[in-house]
Amino acid sequence: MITSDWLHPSLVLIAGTLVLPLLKGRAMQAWMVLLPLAVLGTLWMAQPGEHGQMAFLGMELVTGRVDELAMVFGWVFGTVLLIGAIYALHVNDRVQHVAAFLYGASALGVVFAGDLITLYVFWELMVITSVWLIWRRKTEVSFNAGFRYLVIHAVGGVVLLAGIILFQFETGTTRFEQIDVDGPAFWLILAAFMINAAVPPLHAWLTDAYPEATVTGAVFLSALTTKTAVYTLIRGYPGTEMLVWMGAAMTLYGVTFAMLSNDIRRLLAYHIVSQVGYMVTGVGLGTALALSGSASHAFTHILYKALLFMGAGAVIHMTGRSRLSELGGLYRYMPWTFVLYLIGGVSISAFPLFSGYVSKTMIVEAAAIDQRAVIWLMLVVASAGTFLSTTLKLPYKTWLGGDSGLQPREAPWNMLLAMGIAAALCFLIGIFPGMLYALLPGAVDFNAYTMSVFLKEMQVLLFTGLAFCLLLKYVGGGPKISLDVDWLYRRGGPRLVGAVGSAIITTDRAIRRTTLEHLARLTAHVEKKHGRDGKLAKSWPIGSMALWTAIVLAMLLTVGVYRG
Amino acid sequence: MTITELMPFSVLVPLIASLVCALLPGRFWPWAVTLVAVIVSAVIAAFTLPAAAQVTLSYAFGNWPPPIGIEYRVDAANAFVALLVAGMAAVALPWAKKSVDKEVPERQGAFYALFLLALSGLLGITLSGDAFNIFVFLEISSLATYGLIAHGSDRRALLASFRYLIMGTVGATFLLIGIGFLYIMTGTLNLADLAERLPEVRDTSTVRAALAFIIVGMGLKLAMLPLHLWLPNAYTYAPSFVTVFLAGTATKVALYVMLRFVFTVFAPDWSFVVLPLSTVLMILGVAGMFAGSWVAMFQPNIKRMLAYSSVAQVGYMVLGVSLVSVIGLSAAFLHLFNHALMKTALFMAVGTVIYQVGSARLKDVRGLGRTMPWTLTAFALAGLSIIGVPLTAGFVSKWYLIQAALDQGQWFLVVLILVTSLMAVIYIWRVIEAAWFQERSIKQPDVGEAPLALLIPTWILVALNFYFGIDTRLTVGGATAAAEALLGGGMTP
Amino acid sequence: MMTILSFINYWVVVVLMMIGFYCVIARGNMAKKVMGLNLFQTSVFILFISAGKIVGGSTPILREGVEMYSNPLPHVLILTAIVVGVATTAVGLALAVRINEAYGSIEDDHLGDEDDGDGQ
Amino acid sequence: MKLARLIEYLISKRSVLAVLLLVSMAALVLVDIILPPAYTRFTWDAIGGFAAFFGFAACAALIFFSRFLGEKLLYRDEDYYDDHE
Repeated sequence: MITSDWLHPSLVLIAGTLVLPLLKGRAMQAWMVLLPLAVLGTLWMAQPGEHGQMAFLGMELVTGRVDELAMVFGWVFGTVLLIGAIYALHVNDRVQHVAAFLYGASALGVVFAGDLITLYVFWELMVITSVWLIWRRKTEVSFNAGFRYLVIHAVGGVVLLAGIILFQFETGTTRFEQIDVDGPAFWLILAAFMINAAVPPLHAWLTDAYPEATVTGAVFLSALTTKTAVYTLIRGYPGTEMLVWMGAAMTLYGVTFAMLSNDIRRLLAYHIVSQVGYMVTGVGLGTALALSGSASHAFTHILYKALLFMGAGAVIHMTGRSRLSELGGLYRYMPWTFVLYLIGGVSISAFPLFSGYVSKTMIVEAAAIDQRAVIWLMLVVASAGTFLSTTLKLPYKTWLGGDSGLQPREAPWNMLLAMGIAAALCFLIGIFPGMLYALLPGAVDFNAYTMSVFLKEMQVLLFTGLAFCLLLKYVGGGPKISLDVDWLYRRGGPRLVGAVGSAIITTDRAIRRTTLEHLARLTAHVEKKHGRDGKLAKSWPIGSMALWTAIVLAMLLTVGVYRG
Repeated sequence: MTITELMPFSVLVPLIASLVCALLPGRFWPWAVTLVAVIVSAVIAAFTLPAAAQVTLSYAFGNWPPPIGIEYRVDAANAFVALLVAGMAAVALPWAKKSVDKEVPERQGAFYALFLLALSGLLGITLSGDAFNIFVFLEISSLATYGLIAHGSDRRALLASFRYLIMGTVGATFLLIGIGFLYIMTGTLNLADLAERLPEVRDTSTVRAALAFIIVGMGLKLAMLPLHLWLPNAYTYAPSFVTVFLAGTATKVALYVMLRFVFTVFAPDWSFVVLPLSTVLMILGVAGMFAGSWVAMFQPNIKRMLAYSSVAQVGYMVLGVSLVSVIGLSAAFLHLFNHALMKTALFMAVGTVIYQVGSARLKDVRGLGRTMPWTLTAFALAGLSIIGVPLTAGFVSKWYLIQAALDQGQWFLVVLILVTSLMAVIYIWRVIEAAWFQERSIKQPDVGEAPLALLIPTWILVALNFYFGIDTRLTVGGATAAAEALLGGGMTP
Repeated sequence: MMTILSFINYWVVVVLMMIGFYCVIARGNMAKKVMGLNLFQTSVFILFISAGKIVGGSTPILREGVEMYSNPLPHVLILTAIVVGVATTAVGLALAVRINEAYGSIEDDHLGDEDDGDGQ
Repeated sequence: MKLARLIEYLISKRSVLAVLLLVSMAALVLVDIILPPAYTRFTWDAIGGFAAFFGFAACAALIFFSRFLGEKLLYRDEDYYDDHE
């Protein structure tokens, strides 16, 4: 994996993480900041091309494929690792830090994997490491949620593996380029990618588990899993028509359910679904502009979503509460968190001058160029909904609104610093989109700051705000939870199993009773025949072992001797 | 001395050492003598494999030329299995010291003598080129094994040993009957000679019956479903070290004998035609995979769970054989090797738990993840291998098995293999959950981490699991050479 | 009829083998099981020995004036096999003694369910 | 706590801010109506102020639709999953 011109960032990160458990206090904190910097350093030195080839089972593995698409994701993953590490500096839980870094390493591994086997390995590693970020909250709810998360991803992993095996069998290669085979391999791999991209109805693991993660873990979670899936979709399935519609549906599904959420991080989690929907739509459109849009939206999304999760996390960290219905009036005590969160909010809502604007408008514009009227309208509705719940409803109910009586202190300096860095980046990208566009594969022929784009965006946003102010009393909420697809396996499944189970038990009892009656009669019969010592039916277990031997032998003999 | 002349010593050294060992008093010297003998034997086996892969080695005892004299005839297939057996013994022995001291405190001389006898018996089976010799060595190793199992501290070990004795003897006698039929028909016992002479007489029911008897006999020793019933108890109640050793070797050697007869003595284009072997083995293999994994998911005792998992793993090997192709057979050989690696590691980890806690019940493992992290992590990592996660040895053999199945267009087998892998996830997970996610009850004694003497060999095996999961040249090369040696190059894949 | 009679040795073997195997399957007493096993093995020995017999052949000892010998090899083999058989019987019976000490019974049927559940 | 005081100040001046905002919104719509559309990919591109109308409608629709969905179908008490897990 190491050559003179290539040092795999995952390898650096994994090796560095192994040292982490040995350190304490300041040394550990310094190491936590140094590690992501080292990763960024290796990315800086990475030369385009293919590195780290290995032979494995007669296939050639490429552990390091460096091209522009991979680098876009590499850079942003490295950055968010740095931000997340700073945000988590105060946490004195090594397991969490180790898990977070290994999780980051595996996400980087997926992105640089040039073949499906390597990808699969890191894909699975990502699941195993990330689940600890949920479990380390150490509540029963989070354990159960983490367990469901694990099970669903385990199933997804098997689906992916099955797809890869079939793909290898049909094409004779495991190189990861656009997946262009017909038949089950195509669908299995796509399904596995869609599970990780949280495409409804395969999304419930995300909105179920992320709100139960640790405060700092959620930052990493929100950044990595779904975005590696977006990367794999861009690479493997550009221009798949189905994805256009699924993506657009995702955007609406996310915003609708976000409206119903009372937990602040669940609300934000539904907006991950919604935002990833834009990226999936872009992948489905498949034009150069749309794909650039997806990649850059993933880039900006990671930063502002991390910022939002950090803001919400800071509130939870300082108040211990996460329900909108229990928060309110915090602006006096946590003003910096409020302002920094708002920067994330206006970024996700795609206000001009902020990062979301320069990437989301690209996808919307690509849909317009493609003349997809319905898709365009759906995306605009979703963008109104995004503004509505992340930037209006959530901050309003958390920081403004009615006073909840809470008087927390401002979040610790490291949290604010991490949020500050993220906010600065959101702002910078919004002002100098050229920096982002320069990273993208291929020349980007798009300017977000034209009068027409600006006018449309501002009108949608401001009038959404107007509607919010006018209809404030109708905005849903209250101490409720809303059902989602996870109901199927949390309640529906168990109920079904229960019903089927009791049916089976009843039938089984009936069958056994009759069988036993017959058996008893048979035994009596045999005993009568064989006298007192006739133990054919009873002698267990040597008898039954020997009997089985005789049966198998008799089978083979009959077939072999008398038929042959 | 050439390697041909040296080769018989891998059998002779443990055999002679066992006599010495039986007389030695105390706890240290029997173990030390055993260790030296096993290492010598393993080194010889290690030198034999590359030589045998080049050209078939033949050593005639007492300078009586075969087929009249007794011959050791070694090609890549035997050399591969012999190296596995001797190698596993060599890795297991350093681990044995502590564990045996605790579980078999007295008369260790006799214990190690039995172990050496079992080892030399197993090696004798693999190296011998003479059918009757195979039977004799089989009985030597089996008798020694019964004695070893009976050393278990639980009284049920006696029962398990007795039951194994009955079934093992039946199996060996079946083999003898088969050999007898072959001798009656051909007048020779030399395997190579048999292979030459059989084609003239193979259209008789006697020869077909011989094949059936040999398959059933070896199926018993191999613990192929439904002939596996002796195995779970034997593995559960035997001393940990015995389980560690047997799990990696005994069933593997039985599989080798079965393959040697089916493929070399009777040519596969005959044996798979007269009996519906392909179908029978496939059904039994798949049934074993399922039944073994299924039962394993519900076992309250980890050792027993792993024993049932072994039944399932044997199912994979039998499945590979049933595909009758070079790649299928390679997969079987690969899994034979890899399974030895992972099962030995798992049993070692469990043995270490038993050493510390005195029990392998799931409820006694609760909360141990925190107090014995190294042991339980080793278990979890070896568990990954048995599940078949990439980068582990288990993945490699399953990959080849799946390729072999796809090669024959047997799509459903792929599904079955993946489903049984998921079942493996469940039974391994149960241990992990107990170790890390459940609290130790107050009544249970607190225990610390196990001594290094137990941990280091376990971790070496875990490391090997990963090494052979990444660098597959040695295993895949060896397995393919073994498969080709058995198929004699005559069969097209 | 002739064929049946001319294969009389094989019939003896088959009958003995069946009796032995039935004992193993049906008898609960471990000593009886071992005996059944012994019978079963002995039948195989007879199979080998009778295969080596040549009608009109003499014992395979080099002597003046004798041209036809029985095949000596089966005798040699079976000598070994008998030793193995004796060893097996001995181990089996020894185990039965130990089981009797531990459980107070050697009825296989009765020992199955005792302290069942989980071992160690 | 200077920042908190600044926010406090802004909140106290919220009516002024609201007027400013409304004026700028009106200006936006006006500009959109006056300026000739850059593209006419969709029919509504030619309609000035369509985006404003659509944004308002979308927001209202989302509010009412989600409320309807929640109350008629999806809302449960917070301990809904507790008893079974």
